[in-house]
Amino acid sequence: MIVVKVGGGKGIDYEPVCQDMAHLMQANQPVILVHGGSHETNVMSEKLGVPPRFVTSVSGYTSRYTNRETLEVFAMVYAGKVNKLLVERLQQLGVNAVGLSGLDGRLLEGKRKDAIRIVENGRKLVLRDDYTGTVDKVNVALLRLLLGGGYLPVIAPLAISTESEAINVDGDRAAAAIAVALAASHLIILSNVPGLLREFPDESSLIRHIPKDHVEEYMGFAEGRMKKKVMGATEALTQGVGQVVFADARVPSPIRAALEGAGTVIN
Amino acid sequence: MIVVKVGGGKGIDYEPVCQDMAHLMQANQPVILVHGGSHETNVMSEKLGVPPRFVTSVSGYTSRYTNRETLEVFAMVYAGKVNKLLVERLQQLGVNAVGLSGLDGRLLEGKRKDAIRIVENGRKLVLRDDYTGTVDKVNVALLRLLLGGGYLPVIAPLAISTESEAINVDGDRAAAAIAVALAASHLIILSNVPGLLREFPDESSLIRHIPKDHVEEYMGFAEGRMKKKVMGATEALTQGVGQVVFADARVPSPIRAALEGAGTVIN
Amino acid sequence: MATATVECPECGAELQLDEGSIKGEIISCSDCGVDLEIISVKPPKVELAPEEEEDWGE
Amino acid sequence: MATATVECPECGAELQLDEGSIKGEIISCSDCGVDLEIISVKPPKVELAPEEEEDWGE
Repeated sequence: MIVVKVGGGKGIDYEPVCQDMAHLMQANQPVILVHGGSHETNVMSEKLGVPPRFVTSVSGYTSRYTNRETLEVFAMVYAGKVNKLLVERLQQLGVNAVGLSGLDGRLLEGKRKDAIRIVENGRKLVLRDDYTGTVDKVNVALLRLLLGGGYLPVIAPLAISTESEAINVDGDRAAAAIAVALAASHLIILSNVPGLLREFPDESSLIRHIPKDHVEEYMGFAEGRMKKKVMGATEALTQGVGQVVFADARVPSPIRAALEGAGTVIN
Repeated sequence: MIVVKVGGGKGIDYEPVCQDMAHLMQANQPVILVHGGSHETNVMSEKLGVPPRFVTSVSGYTSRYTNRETLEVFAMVYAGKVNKLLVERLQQLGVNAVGLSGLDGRLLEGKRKDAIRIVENGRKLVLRDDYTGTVDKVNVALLRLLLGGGYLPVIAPLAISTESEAINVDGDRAAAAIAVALAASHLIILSNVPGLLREFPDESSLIRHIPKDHVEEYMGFAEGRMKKKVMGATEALTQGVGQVVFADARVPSPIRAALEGAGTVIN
Repeated sequence: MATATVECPECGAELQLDEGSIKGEIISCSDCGVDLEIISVKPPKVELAPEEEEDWGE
Repeated sequence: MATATVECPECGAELQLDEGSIKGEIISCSDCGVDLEIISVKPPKVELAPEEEEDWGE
């Protein structure tokens, strides 16, 4: 089983990924897709007069401050627009895709952060009513039920909290949790960079291979959001996922290229 | 099996419906919910500068002109916001809901209208690039797969065309098609009117019962959108659905009230 | 402005397009009565109008 | 404006709230160093700040 996460950043075109999934499906290599949508969500938030607010945690992680209003924009863009247009495109390519969010059948369940600590304009602040959280449980039975029926899950990173509230979760961590739950052979994280770069943003400084026992040492190279991706990878490897690859979503056949080792391979 | 369609018009509060579904679920009476969202879509379209345009067919049916841009707003509101917030609420009430659109797993498949004829300012016009269509096929296997797994499908009236394009379909007709496909005992259509009224909008002129062989005779009482609802009902009855009830979504326990005969019962 | 004339694709009759006709409008041929769709006004062009299909979206 | 003073819920020390402090801000007690959250400025009120939890949303 292969789990692929495609970031929702600017300039990400899902077409090559969809084509690849169709080919892999025909070669009896089902791929579970976890998608993003952050760029679209920013555009939509602006249009709806709910400007996105990104906050940075004390230890440097950035994420979207998701109050209830933002959560609904998130649901519309991720679970509505991006998810269903991906399903539409995959169906056109003969892939029997089923679009889900983590809310559906409690596919992704986690703890909602009651309060988070952020740093803003040099001040340390506590932020409440933030609908973000972790992914602690994956409903593998639902995934197997659909896979068994010949369907291919396409998942929006929206989860359900233990108190059954919709929460915004990190797509990479969600993909990692799914990869672990399915004991996936590969977790492929595609984004608009070729992989982990020694000197960001110099794309020629690509780190080609990281032995899985030394991942922590490479954390230093990870910038901002990339830190979370590497955290997710580390977790997945320690819990049985065969291989993690950070690769480029902008190349033709991005999934197959990653399967053949293009990008930063950790195993 | 009970299939319930709740309209998305103004003033529709889904809370009583969700509560009812939870009770019925506990009484081992699963209810498949098809929801609407037209009011929300109008609000969202305005906000996004894509003002909704309703067109009327030559024979008097009104529907939303859904070009590609409108279709994406439709997908965001129906399959994103309304669908997922319903799933969230149902999960909070202990119902293991799974939200789907008709695109997912080709749950609802139909023909896209390449061109439609409308009447506007007294002119008869042909309208092309309209992403609307019929519901001709229901993927019963997917519904049974999920029901068998203990999940409750909550369905947004977005379907897939034979050419795998996302299309906007009539929620009532979709609910009727699902009821037929599942040989449902009841098809309950809830909206912000008590049922079919002899003299619309006088709510005391409720028609309590219509013998199923005489439905055609009552078409005259149906105004605008209600015409489509009655058409859907007629079709469902002729294809084996036990009973159709047009009832009020605004009363407490709307589904149970309808099951006990409150509204316009056709059998 | 000289009124535009078109030929009915069904029966070949010559038809005048009224002053305010617009693209996409359905007119019927004054001779054979078939429904025609105005494909364009300048240059004037008509085709048989697509079949009437009922039942559409929400 | 007289600076607002509060009592540290952990060690009871008396603390001055700086001029520009705002609701929700985290300050540490000058005596015992525990992290405190400013619940309100007028009237001045602090509580132990919630635990630091890592890893959040996209």
